[in-house]
Amino acid sequence: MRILFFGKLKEITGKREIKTNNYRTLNELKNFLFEKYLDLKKETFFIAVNQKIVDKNVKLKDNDEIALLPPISGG
Amino acid sequence: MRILFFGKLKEITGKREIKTNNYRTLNELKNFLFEKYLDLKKETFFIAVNQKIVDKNVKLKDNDEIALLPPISGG
Amino acid sequence: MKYLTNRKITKKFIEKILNKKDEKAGSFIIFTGKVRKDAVVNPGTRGKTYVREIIYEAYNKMAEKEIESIVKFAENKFKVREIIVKHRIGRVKVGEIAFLVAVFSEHRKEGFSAIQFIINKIKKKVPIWKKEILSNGKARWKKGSSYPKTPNFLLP
Amino acid sequence: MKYLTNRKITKKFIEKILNKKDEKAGSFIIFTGKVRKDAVVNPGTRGKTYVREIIYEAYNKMAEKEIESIVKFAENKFKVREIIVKHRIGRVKVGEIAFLVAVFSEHRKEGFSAIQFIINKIKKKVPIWKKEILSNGKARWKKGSSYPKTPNFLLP
Repeated sequence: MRILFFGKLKEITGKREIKTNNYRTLNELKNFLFEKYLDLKKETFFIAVNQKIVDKNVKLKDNDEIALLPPISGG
Repeated sequence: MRILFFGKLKEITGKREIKTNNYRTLNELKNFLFEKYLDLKKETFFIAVNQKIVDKNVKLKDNDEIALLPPISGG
Repeated sequence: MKYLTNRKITKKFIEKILNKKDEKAGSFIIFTGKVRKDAVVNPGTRGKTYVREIIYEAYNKMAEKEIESIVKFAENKFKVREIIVKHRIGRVKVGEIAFLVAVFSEHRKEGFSAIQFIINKIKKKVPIWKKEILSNGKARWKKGSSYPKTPNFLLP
Repeated sequence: MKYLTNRKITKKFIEKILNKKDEKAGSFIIFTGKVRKDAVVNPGTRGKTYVREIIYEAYNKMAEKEIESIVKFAENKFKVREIIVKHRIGRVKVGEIAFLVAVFSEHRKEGFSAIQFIINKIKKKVPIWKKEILSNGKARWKKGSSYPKTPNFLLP
């Protein structure tokens, strides 16, 4: 699966995208990300799986596209 | 004073404007107009004196400009 | 005349508005009212007739005063940077612009509040009338909507 | 991409919209959001700095989907004839257009309801972010406004 980072989060992780298949649920992935990028913990963001916002601990599949999105400031 | 007619009222009176100084109050003028142009009675309109809407039986002065205005359909 | 015009409201005119530079104006809204090709069903005639054009008539002197007072009132009531109003008089064909209002403001909320206020007030208060010319050559005054409290009865 | 563009939204583009013929559209409204030269007070620095330009970043695939669903929803909810949306990505200078929405409709009331609905929804739901570049060369992400219910806490 692909993990995409946007806005300020991209500056925290230093990456636009990482690829991984080791995590089966959203919480597992988040624990990994919080450990790897400590500063992420201070940020508020929401998560989209395959371009849909999710707010449950969904299962993750190999070809999923997961995106960490800071609060929106478009328009 | 000048009496101006607009929109459909102009077609009823056949005139854009008439000049007269024989009437001292708005009601006097209206009685004259209703007698002279019978069809005016069937019409709904409001009256502006010197470009201000009036709805009282105001006194009229020689250099007043009185306008008979059909309901508005601009914009 | 500042607001009424018997000349066509052209794209060039709108471009001139678009070219205005105002670094503090985050929002620019423009409304154009155009003559619609309305279908008109005539009792008695088989076919349908359509609006071909509209002739606008105004009590110019009073209309200019009324629009000016509405614009001034809106400038105080809403925090906007610039208001532009143009209303056509004379013959306006289907598809042509009869009425234009543009508002520059810092933020869009004030812009939208102001522009709607201005349009509604002009439609209600400014002495302008529409005469529809139909495809069958006939003409009819559009029924107006706004009446003062005591229109034409003999006043007390 | 249908709605996002990294090319300047030019007057020519707006003219193309203005040239659209629609004899049933009595109302045409266009909103443009521009980059404002906002003053930015930096604690500690004596002088004032200003916004020089804004870099817009979007999650393109999701943003296009979200805008499409908002436009479709608006087309059903409001009786409008055509909706046009353009949002810039990339570098947009002060005074340049970052966001454009245009609505053709028979009557102005539906047009104003629809255009405000669309603008508000896009600002709330579409994954786009602003990075302000200041006159002193510094950059800062604009604080976003919309948060989902349970943002980044460990979910149940």
